[in-house]
Amino acid sequence: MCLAVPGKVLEIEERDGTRMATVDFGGVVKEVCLEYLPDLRVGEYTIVHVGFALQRLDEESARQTLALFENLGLLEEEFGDPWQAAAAAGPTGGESGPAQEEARA
Amino acid sequence: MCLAVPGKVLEIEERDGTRMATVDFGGVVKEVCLEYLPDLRVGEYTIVHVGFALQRLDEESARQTLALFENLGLLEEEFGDPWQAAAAAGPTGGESGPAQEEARA
Amino acid sequence: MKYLEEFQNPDLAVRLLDDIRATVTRPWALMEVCGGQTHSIIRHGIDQLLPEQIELIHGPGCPVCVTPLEVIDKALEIASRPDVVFCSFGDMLRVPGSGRDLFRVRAAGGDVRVVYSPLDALRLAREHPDKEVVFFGIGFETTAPPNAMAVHQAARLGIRNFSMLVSHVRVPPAIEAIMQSPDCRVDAFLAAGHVCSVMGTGEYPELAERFEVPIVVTGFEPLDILEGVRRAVRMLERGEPGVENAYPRAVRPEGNPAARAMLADVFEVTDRAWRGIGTIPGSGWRLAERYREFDAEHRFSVAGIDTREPAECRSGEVLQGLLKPHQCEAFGTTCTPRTPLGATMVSSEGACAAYYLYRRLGGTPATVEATPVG
Amino acid sequence: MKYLEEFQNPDLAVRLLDDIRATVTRPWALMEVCGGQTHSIIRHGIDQLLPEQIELIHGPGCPVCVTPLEVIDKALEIASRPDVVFCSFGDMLRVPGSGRDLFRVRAAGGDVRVVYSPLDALRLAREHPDKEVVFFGIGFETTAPPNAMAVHQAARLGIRNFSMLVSHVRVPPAIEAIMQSPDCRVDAFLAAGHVCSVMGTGEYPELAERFEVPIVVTGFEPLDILEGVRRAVRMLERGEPGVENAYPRAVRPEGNPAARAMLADVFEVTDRAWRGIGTIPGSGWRLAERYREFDAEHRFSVAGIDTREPAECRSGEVLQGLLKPHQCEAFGTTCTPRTPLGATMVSSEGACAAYYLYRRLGGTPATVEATPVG
Amino acid sequence: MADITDLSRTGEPGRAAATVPAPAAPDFSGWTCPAPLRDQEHIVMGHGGGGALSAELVEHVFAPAFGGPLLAGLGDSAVLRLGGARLAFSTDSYVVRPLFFPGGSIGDLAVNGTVNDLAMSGAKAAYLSCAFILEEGVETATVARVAQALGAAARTAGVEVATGDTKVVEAGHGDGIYLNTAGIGLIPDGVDIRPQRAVPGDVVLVSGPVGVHGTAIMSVREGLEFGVSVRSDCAALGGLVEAMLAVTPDLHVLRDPTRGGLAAALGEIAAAAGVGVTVQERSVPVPPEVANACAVLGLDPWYVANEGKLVAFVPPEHADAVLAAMRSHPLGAEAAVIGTCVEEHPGMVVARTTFGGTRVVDMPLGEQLPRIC
Amino acid sequence: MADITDLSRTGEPGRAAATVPAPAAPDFSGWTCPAPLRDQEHIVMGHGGGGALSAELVEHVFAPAFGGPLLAGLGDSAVLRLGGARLAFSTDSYVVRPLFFPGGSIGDLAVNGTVNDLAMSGAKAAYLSCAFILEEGVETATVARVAQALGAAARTAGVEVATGDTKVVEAGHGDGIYLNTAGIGLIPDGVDIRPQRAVPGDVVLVSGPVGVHGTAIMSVREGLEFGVSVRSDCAALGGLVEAMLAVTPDLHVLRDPTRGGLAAALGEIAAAAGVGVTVQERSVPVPPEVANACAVLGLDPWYVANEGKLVAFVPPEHADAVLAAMRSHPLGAEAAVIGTCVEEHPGMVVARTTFGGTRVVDMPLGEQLPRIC
Ligand code: SF4
Ligand code: SF4
Ligand SMILES: [Mg+2]
Ligand SMILES: [Mg+2]
Ligand SMILES: [Mg+2]
Ligand SMILES: [Mg+2]
Ligand SMILES: [Mg+2]
Ligand SMILES: [Mg+2]
Ligand SMILES: [Mg+2]
Ligand SMILES: [Mg+2]
Ligand SMILES: [Mg+2]
Ligand SMILES: [Mg+2]
Repeated sequence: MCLAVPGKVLEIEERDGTRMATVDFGGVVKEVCLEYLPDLRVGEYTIVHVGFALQRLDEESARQTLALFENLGLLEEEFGDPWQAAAAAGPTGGESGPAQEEARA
Repeated sequence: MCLAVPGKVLEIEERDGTRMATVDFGGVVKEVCLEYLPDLRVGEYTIVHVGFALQRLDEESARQTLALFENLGLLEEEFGDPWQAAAAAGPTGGESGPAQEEARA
Repeated sequence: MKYLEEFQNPDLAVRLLDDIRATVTRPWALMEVCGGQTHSIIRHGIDQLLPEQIELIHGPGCPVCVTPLEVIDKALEIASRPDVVFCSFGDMLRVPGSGRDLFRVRAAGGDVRVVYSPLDALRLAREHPDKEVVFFGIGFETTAPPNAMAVHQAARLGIRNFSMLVSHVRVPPAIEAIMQSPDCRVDAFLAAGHVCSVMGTGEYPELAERFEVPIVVTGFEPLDILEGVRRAVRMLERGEPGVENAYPRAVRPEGNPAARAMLADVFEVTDRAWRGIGTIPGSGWRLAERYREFDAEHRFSVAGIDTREPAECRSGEVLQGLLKPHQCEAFGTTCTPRTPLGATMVSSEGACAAYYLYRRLGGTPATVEATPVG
Repeated sequence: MKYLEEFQNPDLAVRLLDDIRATVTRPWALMEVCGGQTHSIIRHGIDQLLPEQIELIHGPGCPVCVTPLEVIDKALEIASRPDVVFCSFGDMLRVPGSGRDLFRVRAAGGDVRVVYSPLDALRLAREHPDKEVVFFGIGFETTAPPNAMAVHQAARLGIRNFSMLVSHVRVPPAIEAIMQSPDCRVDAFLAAGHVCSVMGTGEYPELAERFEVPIVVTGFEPLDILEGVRRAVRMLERGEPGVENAYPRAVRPEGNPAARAMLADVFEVTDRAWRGIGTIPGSGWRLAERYREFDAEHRFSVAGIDTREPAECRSGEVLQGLLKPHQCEAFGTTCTPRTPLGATMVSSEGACAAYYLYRRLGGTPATVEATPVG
Repeated sequence: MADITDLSRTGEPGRAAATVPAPAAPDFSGWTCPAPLRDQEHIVMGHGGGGALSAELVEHVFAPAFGGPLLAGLGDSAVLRLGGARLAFSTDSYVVRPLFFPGGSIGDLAVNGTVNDLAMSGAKAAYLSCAFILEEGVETATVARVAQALGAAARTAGVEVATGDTKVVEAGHGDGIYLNTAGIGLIPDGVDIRPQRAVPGDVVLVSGPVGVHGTAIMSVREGLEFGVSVRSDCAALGGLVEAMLAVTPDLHVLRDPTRGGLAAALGEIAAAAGVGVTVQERSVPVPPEVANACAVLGLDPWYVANEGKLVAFVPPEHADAVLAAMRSHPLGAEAAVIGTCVEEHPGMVVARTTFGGTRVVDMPLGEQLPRIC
Repeated sequence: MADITDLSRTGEPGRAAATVPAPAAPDFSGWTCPAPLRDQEHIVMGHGGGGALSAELVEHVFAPAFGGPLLAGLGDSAVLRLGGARLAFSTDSYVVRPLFFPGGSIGDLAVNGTVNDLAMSGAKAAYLSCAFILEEGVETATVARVAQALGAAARTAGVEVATGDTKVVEAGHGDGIYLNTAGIGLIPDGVDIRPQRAVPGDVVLVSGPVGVHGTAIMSVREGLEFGVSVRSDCAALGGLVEAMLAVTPDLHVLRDPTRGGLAAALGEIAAAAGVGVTVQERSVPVPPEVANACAVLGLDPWYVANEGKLVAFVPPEHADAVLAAMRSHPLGAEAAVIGTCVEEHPGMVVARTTFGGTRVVDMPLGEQLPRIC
């Protein structure tokens, strides 16, 4: 379910009492409703579904995940799997804690 | 004003409380409202305008008029002009009186 | 068609023409009142066959031509409404209001339909209960009874989404107005046969007497028209004005009593503006008070219409026979059938359009032959 | 697109696959809950790259597939009304109700429009005050907030000609129902990343614990899915069920609080029928009582609908992973993407459609290569 | 043909008239239309009626866009040279309502209309293309019936449907089925038939009664319905033209009087060749039922559409033999001489009425409408 | 091409399936569609989408009506013999909305679409017919703009607009302007290009990035509007094809991947020739903006329409030289080898994904719709 894509906020304006953003999806620009992410700022990335920004995209976390994949099989055996530790601790931890740990590892 | 053509009544029927006739205009058949000529009968001719029978066509009078034209210049000088007499008497005379007179003449 | 073709017989036309030629001794101007007669005259070239002394003046008897600009503008406004299905006889679609016509309203998205009969409009109203169906009720005494019947039936059947924009006109007051004009050139009238089929001939003796003018009730086929001319010329030459019925097969003195009764019920006499001529007292019909709910002018607020008749158009004088179309400066230059300034250039029986066609033959006058060819 | 392409890198996929191969020791059945994940898996051929021991079961996470027949029939009936503009996401147009779909309603004259966003439907309602604009509000927790916002705005702006046919579904009750099925074959779940972007991850620990099943919150790009599989397999191999977030760039534990607040305001939890599966308690959302005037089922009387689901369709079992599509007798004979009997054959991420495409390769299994080509 | 003489390309639209004072004694011979597109900001039905408005659109919009020398080619068919052969090439779209009418259907029309346009160049139609624009929601069975009629008509005409296309438009943006066909055919050596070749002295023939096809369609058109036994005479004229060419390759003009009827066909020829045409009203065959339907509706049969009839301008020395050849062919059994080509009144068609009067036969402005007056 | 292999003409519509028991172990290689027109009593948009529904309509409705042997001719263009010459003949109607879009208009499309269909037979387009179906009320200025675009495109393509037609339909029965063009062109000696000539071993090339034209149009389509800098690549390919033919007359197949996009073009060739086609996903050029627009809307760029691109099947020995010739032409600068023609999976197109998996590239069913899922 739920085709959603990451885009970068170019502009923000109020329209008819609704907070709207112009969002760039790699050269494709659409108007997006910001009501659910009122503190999103120009330059940030967001996940957009049917014209709504539903979640801020955490760039740092994305980089860390990619770094994890790069290092897969190289580092893991050495340092153990920080994801696993995080999962065992439940999903109530810090926003991108596990990934940060793993990236640090 | 008032394009109206002579047609022959083929059939009469009541429809939605309205008296309607099927009228033949020389091979062209249309539905015609008879409300203004309620006593028109199958086989008679009528003058039709925008789907309404507005006047019975007097076949006898038509024949007499044509006969008058046929005889024009042949008989008139001899017998005088019965039309003229009728006109002088005003249009309240018999339905086709003048023509009948002229035809007789 | 029986009783039509017989009255198109060229051999009999020769006899009628011979008789007219034998009778006429000096110039006479005859006005055929009815546009249908004008159409027949042009179509068959009858005017070209008549002796030079006889001039036919095309009268104001085209209901399309005389419908006032203001009413047409109202029609255009009503027809433009999204909830309206606007029904009209075909002739009206090309008549310009102030700047556009019903064709353009349709092109702009208006639902404008050509119907053959007012009962077709009533049927549309029953088929489209979610729409307002408006019928453009124009015409002379001939068309008024059919239109009256549509209103009467709408009332009887409770069809509340039907209404009529009424602009009916009556012939006798028009004849009176023409005769009262100080410049009047008309010596005799060919009265409109189908109007008389409905109304009878009772309205004319008084007019004939008052203005000392022959009035001949005339039909529409070539022989009918020639017979009308023959009778009129004979009366003129004899100096004996009066009323004659040259169309007895379709006209009775009393007209159609049932139709006249319905007219009296549905309509009431009113002053009416004639396009290009002005208001003629008592020359029109409007819906009677008790049918007011079926009056489109009442149902739709179409007040405050700003009509713009081209200043250069002189169709009023043309309609009264006071001016020949080619004497109008716009004729053939800014005003053509393609780009008409006045209604008389629109309808093919309008006097200006008729002249335009005829005159396109240029300096070379058409060869006129009295004997049939082919 | 940034943060999309990076997660489609085939070189990194090799590393993830290597890791999975190194980890797996015996067969596991993983269900990806979300149709978007199914789509990605088929599109990129990911299932073919995984070690033989790993089976991916396509879950009931296509909102189009699970919308109950009765609701679709209501949609078809409302969309057929002459005064209605019926708006829907594109996916729904081909889904058959009892005998036809929205395409055929449109072909028969219904005003059915594809919109990109529920706000587009709201805009249409403002632009067409004379029409009833109805939006087909389907979807999981991801789509519910946008739809809730449309209703909220309609109320705020007083747009009375807007209403919504609501058939929202919720993921956690569905996972619970699947696990409770006596024939359940699912060893682990890849949870739907974008649902969790809204709802967070708080609903899953209880489920993971109760059913002793690994649940990995997973994204949609090839690397995201491989990472989800890698995590699930690792948890399975270690015998340590629980919840992991493999999509941290888009999912926070608390989800989106503003969106969750709006959901709580506009909707209320209800039992919901899932097409082919049956009613799952508490698995849906309907409009809360105070928004009842915007409920299309309330505004239009669409009761007494007689639904007819083809008896031979076994999509319910397919959706629960109990049956492979080709084990359905209708599969490929009477049921094809061209002539679908069930919703799972309609949408391109439906399990039956996915199998149909894949199996068209016939007896020759596709060559599966672990190293990227081209 | 596009060009009609009462339109001038030199006049400045909408302005010239205001600055040129009207002459005291108007010179009727040199009229031009000073405002050809006045008030024509929008397309109206008449632009498709095959009359003066259609011609204006071609002259003022299409011809300038496509290039001046091609103006003549925007008529009913074009003559081309390709691969050493002389080909006729023509296209028409068919938007007739209703789709089925007494004696035919849009499918028959789509074949015969295009085959006939080719035949009017003297070409034998060889191949047709066929493009459907379907409205979402039209019954597949209706499409199939039209296709079958089209296929059958093609077989009768001896032409092959070689290529096709289908598009579907949203409900409310079409009207069931619109059809387009284009056709190509080979022109025999020595044949040069085109409107410009009309010369004074030519005898004007018509292949049979006029107004039949249009009357059949009107009889089933919504709102006009009337009972009538005439059926469309829609037919492919390739064989008839072959028979005429067997008499002499030197036919000057052939024309199928379709939209706008006989009046438009003659008017266009007169305009294209700069000649006058005189028609004897009595000689034009009009079946009584056609005449009567027109009388009821206030129409003129000469303006009613045909499909399956042709008008020919033939040098006087061949006229009798061509007429005889036409009468020997089933589709020309009622052929008749209806007039002559003259030097007088160039660009105009004049009818000698039954009563010996004359009447200008004008180009139709747009579509014919039923009149009450 | 009309024929697609998953449709069978032998099955009895809607009934056969009920009487044939499904096999215990289904044999996937021999499927037929037993109910080709089931539930297709009415035309839906998909019948005009250029996919499976369009093909069905041709196979089950048009081909039987027009005659069996012509089926093959109902594709994009037909090859004819006339007057000793070999001609290509093609038609298409254009119903694109909006009429003007970034990089072009319906007028450009109407020229380039038909010119390209001819070019796909190796023919150089020589003459076009051009038929307008105008909706009452459309602005005359809009018609003029379209006509001017059409004329300019024709001059660029070196083709003459030879004949035309205009019809007007009532307001509410059209959509501003529909256009039809038909075209004819001469096929050089020794050239025989058609889908049936694809053989295993052929190298599959594409002349440049795909999905550009369709993306440009979607970006301005009502309800989808998005900002994007891509402009339609709509162009006439006659010159590019000439350059390719200069390398060798033995090109096997050319195809312009219009409606249904690359997927439909390859699928039709595979079906027509009974060959398999394997495509390397990575090799297919898709501009990032096209890929991203598709990602936002849930579409697949391979199914998005093109006009100004071609797909070529070339014998392996000529592949390098043809590719080089394409790259030397402005319209083929980004040409690429995207796959090969194989013996396996006849009638089917299979993509090797970037990850080394495989995926069946199915014929599009009808129009593509934006997805949420
Ligand atoms: S020629 Fe035109 S402007 Fe002059 S009176 Fe006649 S209609 Fe009016
Ligand atoms: S193959 Fe068709 S009938 Fe069988 S379960 Fe799937 S959708 Fe239902
Ligand atoms: Mg969703
Ligand atoms: Mg009248
Ligand atoms: Mg043509
Ligand atoms: Mg034609
Ligand atoms: Mg095509
Ligand atoms: Mg023609
Ligand atoms: Mg084509
Ligand atoms: Mg094409
Ligand atoms: Mg034409
Ligand atoms: Mg093509």
